[in-house]
Amino acid sequence: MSKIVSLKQAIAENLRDGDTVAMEGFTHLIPFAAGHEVIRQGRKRLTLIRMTPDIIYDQMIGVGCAERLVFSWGGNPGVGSLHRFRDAVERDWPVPLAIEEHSHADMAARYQAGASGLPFAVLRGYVGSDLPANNPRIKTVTCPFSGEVLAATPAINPDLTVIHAQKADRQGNVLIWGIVGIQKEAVLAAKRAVVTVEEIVDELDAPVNSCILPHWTVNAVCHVPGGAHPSYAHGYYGRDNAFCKAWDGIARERDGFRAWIDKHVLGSVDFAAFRRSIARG
Amino acid sequence: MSKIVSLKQAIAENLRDGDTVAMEGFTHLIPFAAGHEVIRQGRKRLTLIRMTPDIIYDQMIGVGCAERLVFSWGGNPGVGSLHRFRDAVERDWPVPLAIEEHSHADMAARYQAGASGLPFAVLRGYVGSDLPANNPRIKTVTCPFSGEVLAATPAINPDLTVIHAQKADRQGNVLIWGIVGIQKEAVLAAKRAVVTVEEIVDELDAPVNSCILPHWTVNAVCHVPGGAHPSYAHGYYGRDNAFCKAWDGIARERDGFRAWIDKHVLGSVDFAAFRRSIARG
Amino acid sequence: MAEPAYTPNEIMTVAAARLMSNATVCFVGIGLPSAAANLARLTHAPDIVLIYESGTIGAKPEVLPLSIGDGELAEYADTVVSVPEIFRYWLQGGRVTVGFLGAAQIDRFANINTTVIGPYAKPKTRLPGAGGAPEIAAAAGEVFIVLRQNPRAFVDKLDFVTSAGHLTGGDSRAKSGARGKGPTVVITDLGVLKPDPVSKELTLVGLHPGVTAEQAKAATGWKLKVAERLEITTPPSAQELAVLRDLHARTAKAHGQQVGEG
Amino acid sequence: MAEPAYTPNEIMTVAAARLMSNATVCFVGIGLPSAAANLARLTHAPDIVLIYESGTIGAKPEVLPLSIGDGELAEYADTVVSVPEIFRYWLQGGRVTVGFLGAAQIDRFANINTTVIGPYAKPKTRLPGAGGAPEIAAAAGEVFIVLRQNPRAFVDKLDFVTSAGHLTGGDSRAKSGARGKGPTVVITDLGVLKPDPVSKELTLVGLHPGVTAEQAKAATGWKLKVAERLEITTPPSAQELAVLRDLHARTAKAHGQQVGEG
Repeated sequence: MSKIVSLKQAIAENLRDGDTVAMEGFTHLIPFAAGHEVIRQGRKRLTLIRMTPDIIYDQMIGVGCAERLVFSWGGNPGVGSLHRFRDAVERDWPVPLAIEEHSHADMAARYQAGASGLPFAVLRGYVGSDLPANNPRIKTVTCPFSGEVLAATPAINPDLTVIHAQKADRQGNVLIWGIVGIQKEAVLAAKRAVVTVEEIVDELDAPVNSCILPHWTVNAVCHVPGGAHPSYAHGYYGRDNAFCKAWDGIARERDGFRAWIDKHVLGSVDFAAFRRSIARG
Repeated sequence: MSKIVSLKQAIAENLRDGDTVAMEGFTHLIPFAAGHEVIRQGRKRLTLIRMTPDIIYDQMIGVGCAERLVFSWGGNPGVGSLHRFRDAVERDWPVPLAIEEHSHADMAARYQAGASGLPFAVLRGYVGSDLPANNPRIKTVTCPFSGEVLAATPAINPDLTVIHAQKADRQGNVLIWGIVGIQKEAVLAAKRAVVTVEEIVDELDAPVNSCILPHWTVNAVCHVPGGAHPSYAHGYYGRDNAFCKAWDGIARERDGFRAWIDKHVLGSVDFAAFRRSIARG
Repeated sequence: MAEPAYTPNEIMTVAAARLMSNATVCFVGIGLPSAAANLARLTHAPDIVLIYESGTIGAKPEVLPLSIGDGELAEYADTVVSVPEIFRYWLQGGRVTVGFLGAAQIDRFANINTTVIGPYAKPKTRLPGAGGAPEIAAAAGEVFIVLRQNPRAFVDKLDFVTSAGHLTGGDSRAKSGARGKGPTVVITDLGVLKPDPVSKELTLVGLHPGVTAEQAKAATGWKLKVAERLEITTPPSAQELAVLRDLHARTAKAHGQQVGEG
Repeated sequence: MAEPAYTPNEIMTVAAARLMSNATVCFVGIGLPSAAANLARLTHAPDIVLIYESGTIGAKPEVLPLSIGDGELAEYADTVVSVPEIFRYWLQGGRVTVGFLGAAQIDRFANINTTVIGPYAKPKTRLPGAGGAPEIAAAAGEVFIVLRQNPRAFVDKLDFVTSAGHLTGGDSRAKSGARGKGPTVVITDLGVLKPDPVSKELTLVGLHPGVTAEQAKAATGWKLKVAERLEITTPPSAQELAVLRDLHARTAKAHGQQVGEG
């Protein structure tokens, strides 16, 4: 009963229409391959959670996978806006996208609360900000010792978290290093977890205090080399800035976007085929 | 203006009578040398904080350094009771010792809150326990979303935290590995921090996601090889179980304890001299 | 083959070890629980995940740790995290299937005292205190308790409730906000006790070979309920005993010297 | 030696960099703040500690990161921690002396909007959102803001307050529960603004060489207060310009290709 399965199987078994799903990665190790598989399997009405939604969420929103986005910063880092995200928010295309908006510190605290089995997180947050007035999920709590009033927000416990990592061993133990972001918390907060990895090895050879997700915390591990492209995998490959810049043009108009998705994502059987498809242009 | 100073100077400059001090270490890397220096400098009326007070706190309590102990488990691990601690609690010798008692999960959460700039910590704690009824610093807080009632306890922010670590570089950046315990949080929660280390090196050669305390988070770094003896330093030396067992006899009677302290601790100019003194017997 | 001879401690440890499976994620207390959990790992449950509160996850000690933070635990662990993380993400986060505890005193509802004998403000005997136990008892999927049975340990009324078992019995635990099932079994040197399904009062359900129900009653500070059918523990196998004695021998040898070196 | 020629962006970056010292622990926003903070590190403040919200502490990037989580930041950092830790222990914990932010819009009290243009429920333009800014603005010892000055950015009324500056001025920030001093200086491509000590309204206190107060007023969407004495920015030195241009050249070269490889 190996945990190591195909990405197709992992998504089919762990994600249903209407689920709440976090596909996390903080610039580093973004699970692009998994996002494409979600698009290919045609999931709908998802609530997408991510601190920093970028190109892969732009794609999923653009094809209509999502009805809601929970986030704290949305953009194409270093490039500009996410056109599909803006089109959904500003003009309801292809379907309306409700948004629930927090700050980074809050989202991080919410994942921590979720991983910690707590119903809410406490932070010194949002002082003077208009965000709480526009988000009923930002409340306050009073310190029973000092009387200070602090921000309180509900724990995040996704139905599914998907991340990309560098290595797993054959049992399915996962090692992440470099910018580890919020991935460990996102996995531990989730009901189910799928991890794509650059390589599967006999021994992780991890330093003693590394960021490890033991096999019994994840439901499926999928071997998808390059699965974070166009983001990067520390120790494996750098970010494809050219693609990130090109995305701005691809996503700007609805027709061009749809044609690109049809040709490269839906027209490819898996991520390796997608990579060959975009290489051909 | 080097941070690297003698332990004598570090304690003299950073600890005053009446201070609240945490000397942390979770079996591993217990700052014994620093505790002896506090005894030698004759500090009084301290509030001692530690999750797992053991032999070094037994010594500090036995000589009358402390008026209060904040803790969650007190004992000589694998050996038995702390006789000086019990004598102080049960019979007020040499001075009365007030105790403030929590659980490990709570103490860890309190240090985290302290390091996080929060006034209190929230945990699912103490269900059905008599501890809250005996400790006014354990209260409750209600989740503003679910209505659940959870335990709330005040942040710990010691005047001084002292830890022992494996390595520092010449700037005073500190690296800890193995069982890292609560040391990072204890340092970051404190107003001032002193770190004793096994060695001072040109380069830390730390893995990217190591437990590091940057030099600007500590006030003094002291080179004290063997400074965790009789506890252990992963990668350097093992625990001296013979000493831990012998302590039970040394500490059992007041006179024997005092004679031992006078001869070996007060009779030694520093920890290296102490080590030679106990080796002579 | 003749049955091997064994001590009461040995059969207690073996019986406790047998409760563990390869799917168990066990938050291990030091002492008897640690011996039993490691015996399970070295016999029928090689894939058991042992978590110690010092932050070691998937610990595989060669010898039994003398303390909860021995270097031995870190050396062969799958990963070592900080103490706040072990309590937040792993225990409170609901990842632990079995909390394995010892106790100084226990009552008929499997509540545990590790704090004081006598009044809290002026104790007759000051015990080590709570450690991780209150939250292990509340958050683990279920709790196994192992301790020697005698009237000083099995008391009619605890001087102090450190960690919740079934509180005042019946549905009192379910109503308390504790998430796990609480203590489901108590293993002693005499036999096995389990909470009654309804009243939650500990009931003698098993005896080790050669022990009588009368002996168990005499070792209990309250009027011990006894099940109609008492299961007799299968004696330790030669292999179980050999592995356990080997483990203890290695441990004694190692702890005579320094331990923990990395 | 003739004064070197420089662009408005360059003098803005140089002027911002000069605010940093070797004792600064700077929580760095991406873009202009990152360029200025790294220029400081590569010139007069080699020991400055740069923290990026991706978890990199003591980052020493060879080229400017395109994003807040470039591998470049991790590669030469003193340590890399998780995102929750960077916000909890390092920012909220009060370890950051300077929060260095950009902005889409700013008002006279240095409040910042990075959320929407137009109504929140039906925005004309959806901006990226808050990111780390609300808590950086509240928790850092003080806040430096760098952005280009024009009437679309310097507005009379923000469509949305994402991150607090001096709120409604006067003592409103002090009463708000924010712990840091808030914005103490705004550097633009035209000059330097600081909050009035009492009213907290941003006041033009400095101009870059060749820029007039009238130009600054015209670039501001409210009636800009101007200090009696205006300091003229010392032009960028040849060394400052050389280092900055080198940095930008290295960055452009690197980002034309893949970045982040470890």
